Amino acid sequence: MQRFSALSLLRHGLGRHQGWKPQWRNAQPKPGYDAIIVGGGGHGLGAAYYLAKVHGITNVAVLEKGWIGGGNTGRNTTIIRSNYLFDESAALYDHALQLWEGLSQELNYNVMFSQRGVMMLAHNIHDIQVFKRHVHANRINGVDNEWLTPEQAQEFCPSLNIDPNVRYPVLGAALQRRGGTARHDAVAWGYARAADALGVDIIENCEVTGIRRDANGAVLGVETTRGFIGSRKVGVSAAGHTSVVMGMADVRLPLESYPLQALVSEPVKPIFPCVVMSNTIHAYMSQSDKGELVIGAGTDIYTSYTQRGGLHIATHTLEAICELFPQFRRMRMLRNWGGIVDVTPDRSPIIAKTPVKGLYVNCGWGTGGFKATPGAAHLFAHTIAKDEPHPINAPYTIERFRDGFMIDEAAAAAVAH
Amino acid sequence: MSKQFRIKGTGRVDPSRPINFTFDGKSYTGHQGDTLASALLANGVHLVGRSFKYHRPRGILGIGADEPNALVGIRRDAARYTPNLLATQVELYEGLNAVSQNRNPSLEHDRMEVNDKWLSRFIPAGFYYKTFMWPKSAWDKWYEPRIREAAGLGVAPSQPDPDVYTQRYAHCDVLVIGAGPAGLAAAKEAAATGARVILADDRPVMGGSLLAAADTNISGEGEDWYSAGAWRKEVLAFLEKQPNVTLLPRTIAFGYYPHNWIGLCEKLTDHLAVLARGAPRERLWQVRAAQVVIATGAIERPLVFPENDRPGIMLADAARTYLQEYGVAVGQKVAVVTAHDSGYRAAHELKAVGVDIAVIADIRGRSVVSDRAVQAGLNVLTEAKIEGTSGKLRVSSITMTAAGMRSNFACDAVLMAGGFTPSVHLFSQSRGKLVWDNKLQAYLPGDSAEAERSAGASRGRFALAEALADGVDAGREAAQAAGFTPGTPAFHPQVTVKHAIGSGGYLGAAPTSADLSKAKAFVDWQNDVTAKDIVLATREGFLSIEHVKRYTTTGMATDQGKLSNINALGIVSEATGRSIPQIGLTTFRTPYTPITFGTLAGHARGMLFDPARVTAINDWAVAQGAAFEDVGNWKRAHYFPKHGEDLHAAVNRECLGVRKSVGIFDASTLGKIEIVGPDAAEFMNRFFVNAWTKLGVGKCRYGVLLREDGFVTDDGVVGRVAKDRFHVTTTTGGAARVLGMMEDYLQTEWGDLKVWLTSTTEQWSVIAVQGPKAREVIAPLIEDLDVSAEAFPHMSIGDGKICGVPLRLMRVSFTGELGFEVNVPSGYGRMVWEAIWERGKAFDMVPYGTETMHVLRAEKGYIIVGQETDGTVTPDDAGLGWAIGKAKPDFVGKRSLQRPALTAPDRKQLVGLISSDGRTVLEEGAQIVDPAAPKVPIGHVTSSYYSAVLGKPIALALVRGGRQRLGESLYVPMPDSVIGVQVAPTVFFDPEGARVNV
Amino acid sequence: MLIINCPYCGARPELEFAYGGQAHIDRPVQPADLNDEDWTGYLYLRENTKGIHAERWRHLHGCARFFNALRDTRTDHFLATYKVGEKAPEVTRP
Amino acid sequence: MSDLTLVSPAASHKEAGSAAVASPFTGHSKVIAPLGHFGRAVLRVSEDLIDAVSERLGVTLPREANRSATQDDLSALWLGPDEWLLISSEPHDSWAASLQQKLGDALVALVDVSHRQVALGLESPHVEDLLASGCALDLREAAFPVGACTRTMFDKAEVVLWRTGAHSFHIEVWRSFARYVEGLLRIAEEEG
Ligand SMILES: Cc1cc2nc3c(=O)[nH]c(=O)nc-3n(C[C@H](O)[C@H](O)[C@H](O)COP(=O)(O)OP(=O)(O)OC[C@H]3O[C@@H](n4cnc5c(N)ncnc54)[C@H](O)[C@@H]3O)c2cc1C
Ligand SMILES: NC(=O)c1ccc[n+]([C@@H]2O[C@H](COP(=O)([O-])OP(=O)(O)OC[C@H]3O[C@@H](n4cnc5c(N)ncnc54)[C@H](O)[C@@H]3O)[C@@H](O)[C@H]2O)c1
Ligand SMILES: Cc1cc2nc3c(=O)[nH]c(=O)nc-3n(C[C@H](O)[C@H](O)[C@H](O)COP(=O)(O)O)c2cc1C
Ligand SMILES: [Zn+2]
Repeated sequence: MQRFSALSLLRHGLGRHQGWKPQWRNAQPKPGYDAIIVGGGGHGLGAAYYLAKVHGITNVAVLEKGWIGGGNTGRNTTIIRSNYLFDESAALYDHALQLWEGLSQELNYNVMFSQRGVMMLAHNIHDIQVFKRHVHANRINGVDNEWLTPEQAQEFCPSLNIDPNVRYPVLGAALQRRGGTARHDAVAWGYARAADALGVDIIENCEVTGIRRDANGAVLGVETTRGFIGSRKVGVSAAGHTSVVMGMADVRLPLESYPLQALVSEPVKPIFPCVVMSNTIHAYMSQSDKGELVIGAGTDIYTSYTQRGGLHIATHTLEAICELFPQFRRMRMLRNWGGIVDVTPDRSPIIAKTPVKGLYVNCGWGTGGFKATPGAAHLFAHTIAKDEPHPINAPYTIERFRDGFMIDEAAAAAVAH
Repeated sequence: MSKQFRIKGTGRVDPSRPINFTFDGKSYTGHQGDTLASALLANGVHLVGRSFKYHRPRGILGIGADEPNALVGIRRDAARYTPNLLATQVELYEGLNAVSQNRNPSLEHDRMEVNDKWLSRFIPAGFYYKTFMWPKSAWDKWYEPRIREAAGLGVAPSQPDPDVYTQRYAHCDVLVIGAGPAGLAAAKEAAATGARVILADDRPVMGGSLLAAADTNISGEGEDWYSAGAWRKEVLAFLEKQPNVTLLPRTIAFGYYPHNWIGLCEKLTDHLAVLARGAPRERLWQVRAAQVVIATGAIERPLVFPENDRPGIMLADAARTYLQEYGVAVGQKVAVVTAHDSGYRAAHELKAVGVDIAVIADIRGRSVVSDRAVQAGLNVLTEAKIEGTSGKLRVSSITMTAAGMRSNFACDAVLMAGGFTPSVHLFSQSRGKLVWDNKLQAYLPGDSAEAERSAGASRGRFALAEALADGVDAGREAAQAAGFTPGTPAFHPQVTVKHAIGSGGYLGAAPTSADLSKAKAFVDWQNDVTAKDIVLATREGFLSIEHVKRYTTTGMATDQGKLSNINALGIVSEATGRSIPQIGLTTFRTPYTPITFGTLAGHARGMLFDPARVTAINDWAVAQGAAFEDVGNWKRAHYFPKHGEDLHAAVNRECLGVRKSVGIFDASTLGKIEIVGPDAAEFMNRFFVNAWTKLGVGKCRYGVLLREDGFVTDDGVVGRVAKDRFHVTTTTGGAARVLGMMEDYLQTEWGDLKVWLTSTTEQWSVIAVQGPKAREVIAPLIEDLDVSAEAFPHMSIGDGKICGVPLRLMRVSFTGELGFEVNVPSGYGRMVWEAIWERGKAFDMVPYGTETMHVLRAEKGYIIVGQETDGTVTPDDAGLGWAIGKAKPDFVGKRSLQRPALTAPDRKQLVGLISSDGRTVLEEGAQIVDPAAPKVPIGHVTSSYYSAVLGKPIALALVRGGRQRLGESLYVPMPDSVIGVQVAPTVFFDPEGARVNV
Repeated sequence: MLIINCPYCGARPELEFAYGGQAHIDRPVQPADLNDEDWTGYLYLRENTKGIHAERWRHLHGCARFFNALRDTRTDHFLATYKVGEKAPEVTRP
Repeated sequence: MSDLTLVSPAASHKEAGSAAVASPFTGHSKVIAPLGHFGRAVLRVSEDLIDAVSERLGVTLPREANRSATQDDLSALWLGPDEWLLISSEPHDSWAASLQQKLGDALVALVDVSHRQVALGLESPHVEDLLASGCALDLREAAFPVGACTRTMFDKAEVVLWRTGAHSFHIEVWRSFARYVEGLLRIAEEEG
C-alpha cells in the first residue's frame, strides 16, 4: 500500500501525481474464497478489513452490485454518537465510537472524523425526562453525555433560537461532546484500500442474484451477475436490500425498507459548529467541511426501493429547521436525495448467524448505522470468523424477536440517528 | 469607464430607465431589464468572483441557471442578505447592493491566492484524504478549522429572515415547463383544445431563445410571417387571453416528483426596488399535472482547455445572447474557440455590431460554415489546438496552434462554443430513461416513466423550426392524452434565419499540445476541478463516474454539473477507454436550481408551524396567568402560579388545596372515543386486556391496551353508557393512535362485528372536580342526575344536565379523592367551568395544572402511560396484572405475553422509592443500582416529586425484580453523590382507598 | 407525493392516507394455538418485496376506509387498488 | 343538482346559532366568516339499511362518494361508504337525541358531534385559490361541484370541505384546530 502522508503528497506533487496507484485493485472474481461479503458499504468493506486484519482471513471478496459506498454509506448525514439508552446499545455504539477515534490512523486514510459534539434538543417535559434518563444511564456505562440548559445549549451552538415564545421552545439539551461527523465516502474508500492491501478482492458491478446451498442447506457460494463464486461463509451486509438477498436463501427477516431523505444547502462560510438534532420537531443539521448545511429529513410512510421520496417530507424538515434557525430561511436547498433504510421492529440492528449454516447477516441499521460502521464491521467479522457472536453483539440476534428480548431504543426514547 | 460596451438599439432593455446599483461598494448604472450580470458586462466588469479552492479570479461564464462563477451576495438590509445568488439571474433594481464572495480582502487581491500559485500542485483532487492525520488531535483543533475557513462560498445570513413565503397547490391538464419556442408552441396547442394549461418559465420574460433570435422569421397559421419577436408576442397575447391558461414567469420547475407532482418556485419580489409590506417573497407551487411537457431547452457546453477560466472567457451563445437580449457586447476584441457552428453565429452577430473578432479557432476541420465566415472576412483557423491563455484579472490573449503554427491573439474576451447539452434534468428526475445519442453526442430522453414528454432543444431538436414543430406535436399529444381533442393542425412552422444554430460539438478535454498533467484546464469552474484531477481519480482506481464525482467533487457545485458533467464524462471515457454509455451518468436530483428554505417551509412558521391545539377552557387559564406545557399538539395548563410563585410553590399549594378541599382541572385533552353497536362489548373484549361483558350500564372501568407485541400502549377509564354504547377515554397523546388501531382491527380483522367508532375528544369539555368537597361544589348545579354517594358511587357514569346544558358525568378519580369528571358539550365548556369556579370559591377551590395532577396521582401510585411505561413494559411490569380478564381466550397482545422474555422472572417492575434521607427529590430518569453491584443499572426513576401532603419526596421506579425487593436499600448514583433509597409499595397516600369512596 | 386511487373516493394525494404495511396477513383466529415461531411470523416477518407489493392503505383523512393496493416498490407506481376482503387483481408485470 | 338548496350559506345562518355556544374563532372578514352553531351527528349505516334510514330521516343519504343531500334544514354529507355527517341548522341540545328517536331500532350508530367541530364560511370569487393555499385537492367546480363534500387535509389540520355555491364553501374543523385553520386562511386571504 502506498502510504499517505503530507510527505508523500509533496513527493507526488513534484512528480505531477503520475505515480499514484489505484487505491484498490479492480479485482476480478476468483472461483472461490474463504469468505464472501455481500455489500460494499462501510459495514461490508469494514468487515472484510477486520476479517483480514484481526482474524487473518485474507482470501475474502466483497461483492458490490454497483460502486462501493454508493448505498447508505454514501448518502447519510454522517452523525456519529454513542449516547444510547440501553446497556446493550451503549456497549455497541461506544465500541464503534472508540474505533472511530483512531480510524484515520489505523486506515492511513483521513476519514475526517470530527468530534464537534452532538446536541439533542428537548422541547417538552417528556423530552427532558427521556434525555435525563439517557444522561444518567450513559454516565454509569462510561459514555459521555451531559445535560445543558437552554443558555448553555446556545453557548455551544450560537445559531440556536432559544426564545421561549416560539411554538416549541428549547427547554434544554443533551450533549455528547465526543460525538460528531465523518466524511462518509472516505470511510468506504479507506476501508476498501486497507482491505485491498491485505489481499481482499473488492469486486464492483457484481450483483449477487442467488445463494447456492448444499443438500444439508449449508452455504456453498453465491450466484452473481459475474458468475458463480464459491465460499462456505457468506456475510450479508446489504442494508436496504437485505430482505432481497436473504430471500435467496429463504431466510425471512423482520425488516422493512423505507426511503429516507437528506439534503444539503449551498456552501457557506463556517456558521454552524456542531450537530444539532431535534426529534420532537423532526430536524437535524450539521455543517460539512465544504460548507454545506447537511440536513436530515424523515422517512416516507411507505416501503420503497426507489431511493427518493416525496417533496412534503423535505418541506416538513425545512419548516422545522427554519423554526429553530430563522436566520437560515434565506439559505437554499442545493440537493435533496434519498436512501433505503432497513428497519427492524425494535429499531435495533441484527448482527448474527442465521438459520442457514455459513450465512451471516448484519442489517437493520435503519436510519442510524453510519455511526456504528467500524464497530459493526469489527463485530460482524468476529461473528463470521468464529461462527459465534462477540459478547457485544450477542444480544443482536434474529431470535430476539421470537423470544421478545427487544432492544427497543425507539420505544424507550423516540430518538433516531 | 471610457469604453462603451452597450450597443444602442439592440436588446429588450430600456435605456430610458437607468438603474443605479453597487457592486463591492462601487456604483454603476444599468438599464431596466438588465440582470446584474448584463449590467456589469455593460460596464466592462468581468471579474466577479473567486473560485472555491484555488481562489482564482473568475468572470461571468454564462447567462442563466448554469452559471458557476458569478455568485454574489445581495444585501437589501441587515436581515435580508442572501448569499450565492447568480448574477446572471439577479434582476437589476434601483439601489441593488451586490457584494462578491470568497475573497479576502478584495476581488483584486485575495490572500488565499497562494493556494493557486504555490500550493495547487500539492493539493490535487482528494488531497485531504491523504494527509492531516498526524498528530491525531490536530485534525479537530488545527486542520479542520482552517479547511473550513477556506471553503464555503458566501456568508450565511445572520438575522432572522423578515420575509414571508407563500404556497399554493394547483391542478392542470397540461403543465408546460419552459417558454421558449417549443414551450410556447406546446402551450398554445394544448390551450386551444380547452385543456387547463400552466406555462412556467424561470426567466422574467417568456420566450426563451426567441428573445435573442436575430434576423429570424417564423411562419404563422395563415399566410403571414412574423419576426421571432412578433411571433412570441402574438402567442403570449393569445395565451394571456385564455381563461384556461396560467402563465407563470419567474417560476422555476425545480422538482419532478412521483405521479406527476411538480414543484415550482415563483419569485415574487426579488426584482423590486421597494418591497410592499408583507408581500410574500416567493411562492411554492405544488402542481399535479395530468400531462407534462418539458421544454427546458439546452445548456451550452464549455470547452476544456488550459486556463479556460480567466475573467472574460465565457460561453459563446451566452455572449451572443447578452448582445441580442441586453444590447451588451462582452468585449471589444473577441476570440472565438469553437467546436460547433453556433460559435460562428456568435462571431457574425458580434461583428455585425462592430466588435472586433480576433480569431475564430475551430477545433474541427474546414466546413461550409467556416468557409462562409472566411468569406465574411473573419479570421478562421481550423483543426486548431488551444494551448492556453494569459491575463491576470482579465483574459488578455489566447494561444493556439493550427496548421503547425503557434500563434497568440490579443483579446479581451474569449468565447467558447462546445455545443449544447439538452436539459434533461426534469426528465431524469421523473425517472425516465436517458439514451445516448451518438450523432448528437448527448443523452436524450428515452422512455418516459411518467405522463410526460419532452420537446424542443431539451430533446435535441436544436433548430428553431424543428423545436417549434416538436412543441406543436407535444402540446397536441399532451392535451389528447389528458382527454382533450385537438382540432386540425393549423400551424406548420417554417423558419428563415440568417445564421442557423447549426451542428457540431465536443466533449472532454479539447485538443491541445499542452501537457494536461500540468495545465489547469477547468471542467468544474466553481469547485476548481481540472482535467488532470479527473484523470488522477481514474488513475487512483475511481472508475465509476459516481466515484469520480465524489473524489474530485466535479458536478457537486451549486450548478450541480450543468456545465461540467458532460465534459467530465468525456475525460473519463478517454482515460479509461470506455464509451460514454458504458460509463453512465450521475443522478440528476432535485432541485434543478437551489431553492430557498423559506419557500419550502411556506406558511409553517411561528404559531402556525404546527397546530397548537387548545381547549375551550384554555383562554380562561391564560387569563389566570397559567404556565403552559406542550403535550403532543396540545397546550395544557402546567400550573397556576400566584403572586410570583415558582413551579414548586404553586404545585404544593395546588396539591394541598385539592386534598384539603377541592380543585378544578381541565381534562378536556384526554382522548374520547364512542363505541356504538350491538357488538360493542365483544369489540371491547377483543381489544382491551380487561373483561367487559359484565360491566353494567352506568359503570366505569379502568382499561389497559396493549400493542400486539404485548407491551402497554395506552390506558383510560371506560364507561358503559348503554348496553350497546361505551365511552372510552385515552391518553392525550394516544387518542389518534388508539382510534387508528381500533379501526384497523375492526375494518380488516373483525368484519363480523357490528360496531362503529367515533372520536368524541372534542365534543366534550372535561372538567375534573376533585377533592373532599367535590360533590358539594357540583351537586347544586346538576339536574336530572342523582349524584349522592349511594346513587352514584365511585366508577359511575350517567347523563343529566348541568347549568341547564347536557352533562355526562363520570365519578372517577385520578387523585385518590372524591372526584367527578364533568363532561359537557365543548361549546359550553367555558360557561360551565366558570359556573363551577364561582361555586367553588366558597370552598377555596384551586385550579390546578398537569404538574399537580401528576403529583396527586403519583401519591396514589397511578401510572402515566409514556412515563411509567415506555413501550417495553407489560401490564404485569406496571403492576396492572389485575386488570387482565383472565378467562378471555384472546385479546390484542395476549399471545405475545407468553413469549420467554415477557415472562422472565427478573423483569423490571414498578415500585415506589423513598429517599433514605427523607429530603432529596430524586431526578426523573436517574438510574438505580444495587449496592452489591454499583456499576450495573437495574432500573430507573420514572416519576419523582415532593409530596406536600406527606411532607416528603416520593418516587416511582421500574426496578429489576422490584416487587421482590420491597424494603431493600438501593442506590441512585448521581454525578456528585450517591442517594440512598428504599423500595416501597407504589401507593404512598391513603393505601386503603378510603377517600374516593365518600 | 404519491397520488393514490382510493376505491371509494378516487385519486387523492398521499397526505390524506396512512400506510398499513403488507396486505393479506390475517390475524390468527386462535393466537394461543400458535407456537412462538409462527406467532413471530405473524407479528414481524414481512416480505419487504422489491417489485409488486400487496399492501394496505387507509384513506385516513378521507373516507377513513382501509383498502389494499398493488404497488411496484421499484418505481412507486400503483398497479391497482381494491377493497378489503377482495382478492388481489391479476396484473401484468411490467 | 342545480336546484339543490343547502343549509349552510354563511349569511343566512349566523343568527341560527345558540348564543351560549362559544366560538373559538377570533374574527371575520368579507371572505372568511365563522358560521353559527349547528347540530351535527356522525351517522353510520350499513349498506342494506340506507334506504330505510333515509326514509326515517327524511333525507336521502347520498350513496355517491363525496356528495351531500339536503332536505329542509337537514343535510347529509357523504364522508365514507357507511358514514354520513348530518348537519342541521336547528341546533337545540336534544337535536341528536330526537334524531336517534326517529331512527328507532334501525341498526345504525349515531353520535352527537355538534360541539366537536365548528364551521367557517368562505365566500369569494377566488375561493378556490384561497383554499389551494393549504388543500391539495382539485376544487374547481368541474371536479368539485356545488354540494360536493369531503374530509381532507388543510395543511396540518383535518377538515371537512363542503361546497355550498360556485363561490362559497363551508369548512368544518375540529374545535381545537380552529385557530390554526383560521390563521392560515387569513394569511392566504391577505396575500390575495
Ligand atoms: C438519508 C440518510 C441519512 C442517514 N443519516 C445517518 C446518520 O446521520 N448517522 C448514522 O449513523 N446513520 C445514518 N444513516 C444510516 C446509515 O447510512 C446506514 O445505516 C449505514 O450507512 C449502513 O451501511 P451499510 O454498509 O450497512 O449499508 P450500505 O452503505 O447501504 O451498503 C450496502 C451495499 O450493499 C449493496 N448491495 C445490495 N444488494 C446487493 C446484491 N444483491 N449484491 C451485491 N451488493 C448488494 C448495495 O449496493 C450497497 O452498496 C442514514 C441513512 C440515510 C439513507
Ligand atoms: N443555450 C441556447 O441558447 C440554445 C441552445 C440550443 C438551442 N437553442 C435554441 O432554442 C430553440 C429551442 O427552443 P426550446 O424551446 O427548446 O428552448 P429554449 O432554450 O428557447 O427555451 C427553454 C426555456 O425554458 C426555461 N427553463 C429551463 N429550465 C427550466 C425550468 N426548470 N423551469 C422553468 N423554466 C425553465 C429557460 O429559461 C428557457 O426560457 C431553438 O431555436 C434553438 O436554436 C438555444
Ligand atoms: C454528507 C453529505 C454531503 C453532501 N454534500 C454535497 C454537496 O456539497 N454537493 C452535492 O452536489 N452533493 C452533496 N451530497 C449529495 C451527493 O451528491 C449525493 O446526492 C448523495 O451521495 C446520494 O447519491 P445520489 O444522489 O447520486 O443518489 C452530499 C451527500 C452527503 C451524504
Ligand atoms: Zn376514500
